[in-house]
Amino acid sequence: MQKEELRSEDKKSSYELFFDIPVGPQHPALKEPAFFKFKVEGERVIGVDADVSYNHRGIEKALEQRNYIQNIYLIERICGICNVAHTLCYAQAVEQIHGKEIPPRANYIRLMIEELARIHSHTLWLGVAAHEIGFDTLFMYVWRDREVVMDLIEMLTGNRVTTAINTIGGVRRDVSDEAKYKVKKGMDILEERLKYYKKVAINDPTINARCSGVGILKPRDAIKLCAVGPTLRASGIKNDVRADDPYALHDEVPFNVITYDTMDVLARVLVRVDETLESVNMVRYCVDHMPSGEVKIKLPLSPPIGESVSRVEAPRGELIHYARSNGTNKPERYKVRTPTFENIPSVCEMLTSKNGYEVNIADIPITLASIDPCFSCTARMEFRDVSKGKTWIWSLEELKAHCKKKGI
Amino acid sequence: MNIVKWARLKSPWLLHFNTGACNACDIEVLAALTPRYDLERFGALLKASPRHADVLVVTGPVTRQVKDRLLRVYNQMPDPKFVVAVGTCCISGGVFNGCYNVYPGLDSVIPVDAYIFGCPPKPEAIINGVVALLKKLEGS
Amino acid sequence: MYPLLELLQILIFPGILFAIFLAFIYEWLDRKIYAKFQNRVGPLYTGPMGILQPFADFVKLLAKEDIVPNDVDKPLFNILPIFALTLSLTGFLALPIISLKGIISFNGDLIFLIVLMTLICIVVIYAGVSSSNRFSTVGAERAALQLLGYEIPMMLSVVSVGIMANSMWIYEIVSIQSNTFWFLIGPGILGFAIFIICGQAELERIPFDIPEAETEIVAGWLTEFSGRKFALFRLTRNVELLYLSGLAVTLFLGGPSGPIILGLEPILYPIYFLIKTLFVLFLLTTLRALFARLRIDQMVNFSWKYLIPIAILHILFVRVIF
Amino acid sequence: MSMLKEIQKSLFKKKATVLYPFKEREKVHIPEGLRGKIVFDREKCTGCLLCSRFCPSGACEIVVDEKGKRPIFHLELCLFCAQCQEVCPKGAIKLTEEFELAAFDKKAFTIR
Amino acid sequence: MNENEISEALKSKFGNNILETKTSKRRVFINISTKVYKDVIRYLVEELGFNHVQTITGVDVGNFIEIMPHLGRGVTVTVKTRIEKNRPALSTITDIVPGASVHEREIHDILGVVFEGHPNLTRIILPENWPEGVYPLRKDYTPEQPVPMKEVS
Repeated sequence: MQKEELRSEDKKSSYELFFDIPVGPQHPALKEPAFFKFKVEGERVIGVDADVSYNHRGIEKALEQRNYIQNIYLIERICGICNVAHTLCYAQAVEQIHGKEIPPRANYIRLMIEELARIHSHTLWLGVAAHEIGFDTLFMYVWRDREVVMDLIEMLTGNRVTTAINTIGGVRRDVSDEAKYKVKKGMDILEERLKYYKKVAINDPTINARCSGVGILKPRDAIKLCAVGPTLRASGIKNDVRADDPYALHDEVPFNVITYDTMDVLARVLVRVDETLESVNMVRYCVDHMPSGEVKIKLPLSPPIGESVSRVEAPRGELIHYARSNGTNKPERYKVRTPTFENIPSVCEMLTSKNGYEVNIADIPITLASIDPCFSCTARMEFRDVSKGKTWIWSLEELKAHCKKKGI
Repeated sequence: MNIVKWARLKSPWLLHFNTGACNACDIEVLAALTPRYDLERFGALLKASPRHADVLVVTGPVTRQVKDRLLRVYNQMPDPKFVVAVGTCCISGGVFNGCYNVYPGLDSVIPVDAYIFGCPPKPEAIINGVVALLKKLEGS
Repeated sequence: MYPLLELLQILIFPGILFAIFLAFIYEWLDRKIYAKFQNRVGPLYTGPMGILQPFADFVKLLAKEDIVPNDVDKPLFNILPIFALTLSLTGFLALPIISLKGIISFNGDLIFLIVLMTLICIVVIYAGVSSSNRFSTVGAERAALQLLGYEIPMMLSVVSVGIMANSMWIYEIVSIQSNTFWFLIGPGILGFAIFIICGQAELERIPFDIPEAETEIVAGWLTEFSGRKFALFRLTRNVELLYLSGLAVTLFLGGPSGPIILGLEPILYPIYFLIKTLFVLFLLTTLRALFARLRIDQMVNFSWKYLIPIAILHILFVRVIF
Repeated sequence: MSMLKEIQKSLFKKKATVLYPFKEREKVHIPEGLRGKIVFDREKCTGCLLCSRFCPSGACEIVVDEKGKRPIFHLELCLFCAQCQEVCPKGAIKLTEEFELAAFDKKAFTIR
Repeated sequence: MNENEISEALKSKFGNNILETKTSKRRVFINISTKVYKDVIRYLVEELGFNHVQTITGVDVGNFIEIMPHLGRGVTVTVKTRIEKNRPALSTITDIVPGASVHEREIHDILGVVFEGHPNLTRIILPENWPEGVYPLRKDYTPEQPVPMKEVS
């Protein structure tokens, strides 16, 4: 029925040829198996349809079948890039059920690693964004300098990406004085380079041409569609879990919440670069003020009966875990909601042309990238944008049949 | 050595396919192309279209939904083609072993030529794996 | 003349074989310089310094399976790669290398060269359309739009040279330049800049790689080509790179001319030609490393708002002087 | 034109690349405590099975040999999380810094 | 507005329909009866300004399914309500907060709860070929791995 309506409308404007442009599951712009189907008219995008079921692995069920220690490592594999945020959130949720506080040194180490991971994630994103707009030189430079922070993480935790540092009741490795010195030295290099990249992002004519005025998300829509993280802050709304709901030691370590109000992709770039600079300062503060003492307390394997909600500001935005225990060594229910899941309605809004706001095919990759999508986090999402009250879904076969009939 | 075989060894073009990974292996595969590691030294380029590629680099556990697409991409690649499984999840399902939506390993879906262990492997380990694959082909 | 010698010239030096050989070397150089700009090393283990890398790529692609998808336009799909290569090689033959005259040389051959360049782009459009893949179609669409953008300023800049030399014959243009060398250092520099920018667009390299933008439309019009056909298209690109930098040298940098010792012209001329084309190649690669990809509407805007007016003013200016 | 300056600089800068597998092996960043291939010391093992109980992916398989129960580590399942090393009361399990783990056989790395 | 003020405000507004409240640092858990579910959410969103739906959790607790929207940006208010497992239906809150749509669809997928009035309650996260009527996060579902392919087509 809907298809017929579509066709009748098609006849009215027979000079327009509608295309489906599939993006994903294997597509150079998305390194992840999400699937976006764009309805385009020439170069103009008029509808979008997303499917993220490719990455659904059934983690939440698996969490109910393993004990609390095993779950740390399963939680870590929800997302490789924000694994620190996930384990931190998990550890906090379980500690809340236990009702125990962890030693301050452990908190400092957690925060330091979290901020290092944020630097790693944001620089990674900056490089990928440069790659999306075809700026390979910048991509290479950013990733070259990112190796500094990767080496630091590897030195502190034993693996470049998957840190496995947080555990229930503290952290698994202590930080030596030599390591602290190296961290500070690395931060100096990074700060200089990041300031340079900020200059490039503001001044470079082609970056400006590609990023400013693209992917607009108005503050009202952002609130309505529950956007989180840098996507929300780039729309000019001051919101950060670290400030609103401080965890670990975020009420002690000073930092600024960065907002920009141009609402476009360039604002998201600048929010992330500035946040990285903030993180550099926070890591320095942690290194300077780290108290001595234990890094771990021993907690029983089975927490008491209870429930808790734990929130963490992951690099991509607010991350929330809900845990419910039943007194055994396995959780009764563990729910994970990741930032990308919350941001997908917003990105679909950004990618639909309407009322004088035009979206080009060429803008798709950078706009998609601008929310820093992490579908492995999300793994559970499909969105069907309703353009003019109809869903635009055609399979390839239908499209072909249609084209044949029209003699195209 | 005959010239065709030599050319094949010297120009392995990669196609990266993520079958539902946690992104850790993906960023390490991407990192292997960046200045510090520079896979282009071996003539490897990351290609976008399956029609141009020789080596399929797969990361992540194979989920139910992605299996058909993986097969389609695999069939779209021109012969001769090689498959490299990167990371524990891809090799055997790893931590997702027993999940209702995950196949136990890539080799249960398509034939695999080389395995690179690690969770995620260091970019050096990936380079080492690619070089090992090329060496093996040289010998065969 | 001697027909055998001419045949040798066409086939071997400085003809087709030399062009293909040089095209491989140029791709290697392009990749190496690009890598150097990015602080990497680029191809390294294929031959000394990786110099055989493009050749290895070519041979490998030739030996790969050649897939012809079901719903392509088969005759077009099969013939176009050969057609593209032929066009670019023909263009190369018209460039003066061992003497001030190209192998193909006649009065008005400059126009012939411009037509050849446009034809290559039209082949690209056909290639995209014939694959009947959605990405290819979008790529072809973009290639057509881009053609509208860069073709006119490019022609205007070429014509400005013709006005300066008062001839449309490459032989005359080059000989005038070899007597006086004020073409680039004088009023020609603007035309040279326009030609380089448009050349970058013709070659579909960053910032104008819009028709084959990897992150947007996979490989654009090239998406469905595999094996042999893809190899030929890649070779076409390389020969075109060589041909365009050669043309820039011929028109603006005095072609193969330079200080000569009498009697050694056949050796010195190609050396000068190579040195000058390497300079142009370096410029092209720098441009490629310096920018992000533009959007198609931005590219066309840029061309019509800035390039074309500047090119027209340049022509008026040149006309007034000469 | 800050980008132009940067690429000019990198034209004369030393390469960032480590020519890893053939040369410059010593330049590879291998910090102390890198989580790589597992080494197992049969002498120290008492067969307490804690490693198997806490292994998140079931990489520790328990078998019985002449001296009693012991684990076998299947690296194709291993996450290199070092949880087994952490829980082992006798220090029989250790993760070494060896990271070059490429093979043509899925079962190539089974630590006995 | 601190945690206790929120629970007091809710109690004075809805009286007996608030079954139980529990507060801890920046967390409020309230148990409500199903019939005032939508009114409580509307009150929280429109009057008290908790306009951000963090997520909606669904838990299988024996004969009931517990649905818990988590609201707010600073303080997190968790509203709990129970519906019967045999006839799992609840009114939607997407008309109040459009961002909640995706979470409701997720719950529909994994627990089989029908949200009445939802504009587009279709499959989100499960694969296309997943059998209808099988809900993986219900306690009675026992997972099994998919069978490997025998040969490559």
